[in-house]
Amino acid sequence: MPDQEEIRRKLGLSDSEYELIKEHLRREPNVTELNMYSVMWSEHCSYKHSRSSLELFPTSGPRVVQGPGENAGVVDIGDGFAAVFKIESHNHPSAIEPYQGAATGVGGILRDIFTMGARPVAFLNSLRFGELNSAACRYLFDGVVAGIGGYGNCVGVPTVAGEIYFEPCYERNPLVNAMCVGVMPLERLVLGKAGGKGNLVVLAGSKTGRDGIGGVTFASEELSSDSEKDRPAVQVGDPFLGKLLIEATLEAVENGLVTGVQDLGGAGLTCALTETASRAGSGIEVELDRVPLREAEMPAAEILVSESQERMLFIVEPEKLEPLQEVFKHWELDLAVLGRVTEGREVVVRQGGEIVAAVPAESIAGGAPCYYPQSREPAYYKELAAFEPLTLPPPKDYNRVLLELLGSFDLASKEWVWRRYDHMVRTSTVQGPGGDAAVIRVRETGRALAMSVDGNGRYCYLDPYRGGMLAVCEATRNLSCCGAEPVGITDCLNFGNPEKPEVFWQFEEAVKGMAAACEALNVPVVGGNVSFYNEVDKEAIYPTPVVGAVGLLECPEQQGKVAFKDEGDLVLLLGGNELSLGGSQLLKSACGKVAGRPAAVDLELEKRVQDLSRRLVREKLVESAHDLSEGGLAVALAECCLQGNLGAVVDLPVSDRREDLVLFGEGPSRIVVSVKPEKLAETAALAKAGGVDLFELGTAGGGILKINSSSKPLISLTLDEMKQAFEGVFKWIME
Amino acid sequence: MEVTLKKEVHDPQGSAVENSLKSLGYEAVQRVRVGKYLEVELEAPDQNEAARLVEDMSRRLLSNPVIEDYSYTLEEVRRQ
Amino acid sequence: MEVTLKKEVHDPQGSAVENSLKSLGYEAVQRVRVGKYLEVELEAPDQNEAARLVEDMSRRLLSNPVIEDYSYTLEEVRRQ
Amino acid sequence: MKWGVVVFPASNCDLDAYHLLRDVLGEKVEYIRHDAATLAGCDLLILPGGFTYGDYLRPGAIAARSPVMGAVVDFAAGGGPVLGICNGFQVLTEAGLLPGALYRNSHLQFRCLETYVRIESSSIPFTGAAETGKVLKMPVAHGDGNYYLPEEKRLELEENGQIIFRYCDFEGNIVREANPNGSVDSIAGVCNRAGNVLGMMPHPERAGEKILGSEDGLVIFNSLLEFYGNREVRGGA
Ligand SMILES: Nc1ncnc2c1ncn2[C@@H]1O[C@H](COP(=O)(O)OP(=O)(O)O)[C@@H](O)[C@H]1O
Ligand SMILES: [Mg+2]
Repeated sequence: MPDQEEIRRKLGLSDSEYELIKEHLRREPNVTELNMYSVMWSEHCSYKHSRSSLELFPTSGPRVVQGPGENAGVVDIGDGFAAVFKIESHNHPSAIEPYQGAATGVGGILRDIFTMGARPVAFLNSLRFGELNSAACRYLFDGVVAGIGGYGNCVGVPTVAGEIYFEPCYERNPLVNAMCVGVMPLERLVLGKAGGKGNLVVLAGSKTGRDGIGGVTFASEELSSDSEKDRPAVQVGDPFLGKLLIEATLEAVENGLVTGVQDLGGAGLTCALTETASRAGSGIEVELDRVPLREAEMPAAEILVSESQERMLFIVEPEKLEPLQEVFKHWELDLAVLGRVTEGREVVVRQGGEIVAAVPAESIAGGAPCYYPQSREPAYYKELAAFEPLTLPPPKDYNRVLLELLGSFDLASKEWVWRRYDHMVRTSTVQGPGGDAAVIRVRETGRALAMSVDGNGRYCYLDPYRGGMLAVCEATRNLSCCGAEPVGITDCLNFGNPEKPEVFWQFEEAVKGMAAACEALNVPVVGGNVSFYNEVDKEAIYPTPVVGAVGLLECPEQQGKVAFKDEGDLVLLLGGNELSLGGSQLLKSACGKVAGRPAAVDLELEKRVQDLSRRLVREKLVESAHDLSEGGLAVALAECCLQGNLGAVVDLPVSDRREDLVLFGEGPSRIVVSVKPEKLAETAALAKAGGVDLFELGTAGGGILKINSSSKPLISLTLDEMKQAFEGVFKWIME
Repeated sequence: MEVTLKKEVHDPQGSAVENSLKSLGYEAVQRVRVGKYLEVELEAPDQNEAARLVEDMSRRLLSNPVIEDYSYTLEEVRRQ
Repeated sequence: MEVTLKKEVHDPQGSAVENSLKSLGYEAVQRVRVGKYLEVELEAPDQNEAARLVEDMSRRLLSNPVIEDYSYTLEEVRRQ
Repeated sequence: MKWGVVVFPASNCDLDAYHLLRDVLGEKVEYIRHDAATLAGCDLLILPGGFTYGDYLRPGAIAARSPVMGAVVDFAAGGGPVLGICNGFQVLTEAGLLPGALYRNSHLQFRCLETYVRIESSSIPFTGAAETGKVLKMPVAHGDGNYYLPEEKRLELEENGQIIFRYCDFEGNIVREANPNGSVDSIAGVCNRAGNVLGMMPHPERAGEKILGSEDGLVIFNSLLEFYGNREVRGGA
């Protein structure tokens, strides 16, 4: 038998962590217990490096039913219904097996939603890859997209929105963040709690196998070039089984057959048993011999940490077992009764009649040490921040620049991607991919949910504090452009190794920025996920917080859309004046440079702009609304034209700023709307009352986008020219 | 050439086919695994060179060693 | 057991693999066809009975005669 | 009159068909399970879209062998109307109720988009309320919609008027770019010889409300109501 110390090191437990385990147990742990602690105390499960920072997020509010801590956040959306949502990363598995890595990521986030008793109604995703001129990146990109579609399409949940960016820093460490949104009657909410002494602990779904063993410890280590040898840590998703589990679980919850539900994800059975017991302040006793295995002869530790997909744990009153079995039989699924809830606070595991592990539930689920890592401003920061993009000469040909931006992989139409996702199934998608946010109607209440996912790693790299703020602002602004009131966000924080002070500084700053924006905009964070160690051979990715926002719309017919509508509608620009070319798409695409600082955010203004936007959309004063993001005003106008198949003639607001800054500069709190001429006065009055500046830019119409500055033509492009640039780049490089 | 999921990896296709066969009354069936079958016609001066090529393309494109194994047989179709 | 598309049916997967092999520089490749590979473990008193079973399940479920052909080999794993 | 929506494990457009029939058209409708022995007295049957059994062997293959299919075959043989949508179409071909086979899209990708189809024959109960040549806007969402059957069979279908829908552009021209999956001869839907079993890849149940972008799919349901219900047509179109 290998000595304890070697095992401990292999499992990644530090000496002090080992001491702490002994303290909890008041004795030496055995190998099985060591394995259990190691997976639960991994970064992935214990958030030991991030916990202290995450406390900055506001997590409560009048609508919050369940904040962070459960499988997903729950927000009241009126009429007795709730929205349930969560985002999660699957970066590392996707790096080595893009299809299955992405597919199991989707499957995992799906389980988090129906575990709460909610019917999943939409998927979103946020993806980052290296530049597509590399065959390896194209392979990852294609595989991830196919995997997301492969799982989502099969389970019948529409994939309705997302974002994709391409930067060299993600070349070998792509990001795959999947989000799922569900809806349920409030009273149906079930939690992951193992309450009620004597209740049965029941396992359902797939058999337990060796695949995915050590997944979380694996997920919590930096990728090295030879991590391709870490094979079995990638699993094969089974969306068919996933779909059956949704239906069976929801039927069981609906009929009140279960008192607690927990899905099996990272750290497998260990996590499910200890978390449910710890949340309820109870204990659990189980027999491992009753776990259906895919391979004979798995040692206790392997069974306890296996991450085989498509498994659920239920806490069931004994008299409800039979009806529960009926429901599962109906869906051709088996159940295994593993044991019972006990009075103590210990999770006791037996195999072959012997106790193989006995651990205090709380010590393992919540007892990991909390670290306060060192933080240091990275050397690059001041240098890049000092760069002033306006010291570069302005581009000569603005037509060419606009076409280049529209045709850049970052900004080009992602239709090549989303036509591979079923975004219509469930016939509730009333605004699919392509707009500022997707809109899903909730038939039960007659209302609708808007949703968007946003994050800009470049901004965060150059200024993590502003970058964090900007991500929250953009995600919520996208909802406001659709007319929806943001009711909650979920976030996925993708960073490098937090034990490096420079990385931790980025993390801390970004979280502070996000938290400040959430406070100011009054949006609670109801759940999220942290993915550290996104590094290959010590090179970290850009700090990449991704924000998934969900909003409420009183009525689906009210939704705002990007497209210009009719000839003669007036085009207006609402909001901010703060602009920067720092970290902009222009700087990247035209000069190949990532430098400067993104624009500062005035959170008060941001709030006023969003409030105004919602009001204008809801009261039907505007024909269209579109937020300004990467590529600035020129790109936003082009998008309104392309979606509406209608040109526009506009004049830039008079200013002493450089034209390239006004055309392509990026900054928060800005929205382009179009109105009927007769609605202008009312719109302007509302803007004034709302404390938001309004510029009349020009008129929609014709087949050309003309942008002039004091009548001097800067840009003149036909719809066809823009369309050719905007569409087709992915087909061209990928096929 | 056959590409199959590694033994340790869950094979959802195999399980689905297995269950379906059983429910059609084929009780003799113990286990089914499903993989890919590829027929590659290629020109090579000799068997060794052909084997080298096939090995190479299997590793580079046709299978992902993270979850799959492959095996193949060579067959001479015609001499040039 | 191998299930392949009939010769006269266009095989999009085969063409795709063929093209990507060629673009990776494998110019020796002439043609690729992609099909399914199935491993069915079953209990049967003898080879004849096994063959009968396999034929039967191939026709009833494992292949679609409109577009596919199948072929198989039997291998004895262990005698009961 | 009662509609039945057959639910196989991992059907997923069952809810959508049910919603359209009950909430939009105000019809009586019931789910029928994959292991049911009878069809609970339904007058019209829908085999909805989805990924039955994960489509793991071939799309629709395992579902086509599930217990309820015995009753479906008998129902069809007795002249009962059966509509297979998307995966339902695949199940019907696998079950031998419709000719041909559906396999991998020629570009190998799943496709979810709005398509236009032209009604090639309005002499069957599924299209009777419209004119031949009418163009309908309906979405597709599938990875295996590539319809195939041998040449001589295809001519036979053509002759018998069994080709009901072809993919076309919005003006009704049959052009290659309008074909989303490589189907032979742009075929999007076919019926059996008797005209009481129809399979189609586009989703009429997703094109039944204005807010979803099209109401053209109602033509099919209204045609059936007209033919079998012999009474006034309800709903939007
Ligand atoms: N991976 C994806 N999946 C689905 N939809 C996507 C994806 N990537 C982009 N989209 C959609 O494309 C549109 C434009 O994306 P993006 O450029 O990120 O929006 P924004 O203009 O708000 O910055 C959005 O509607 C988005 O939902
Ligand atoms: Mg946006």
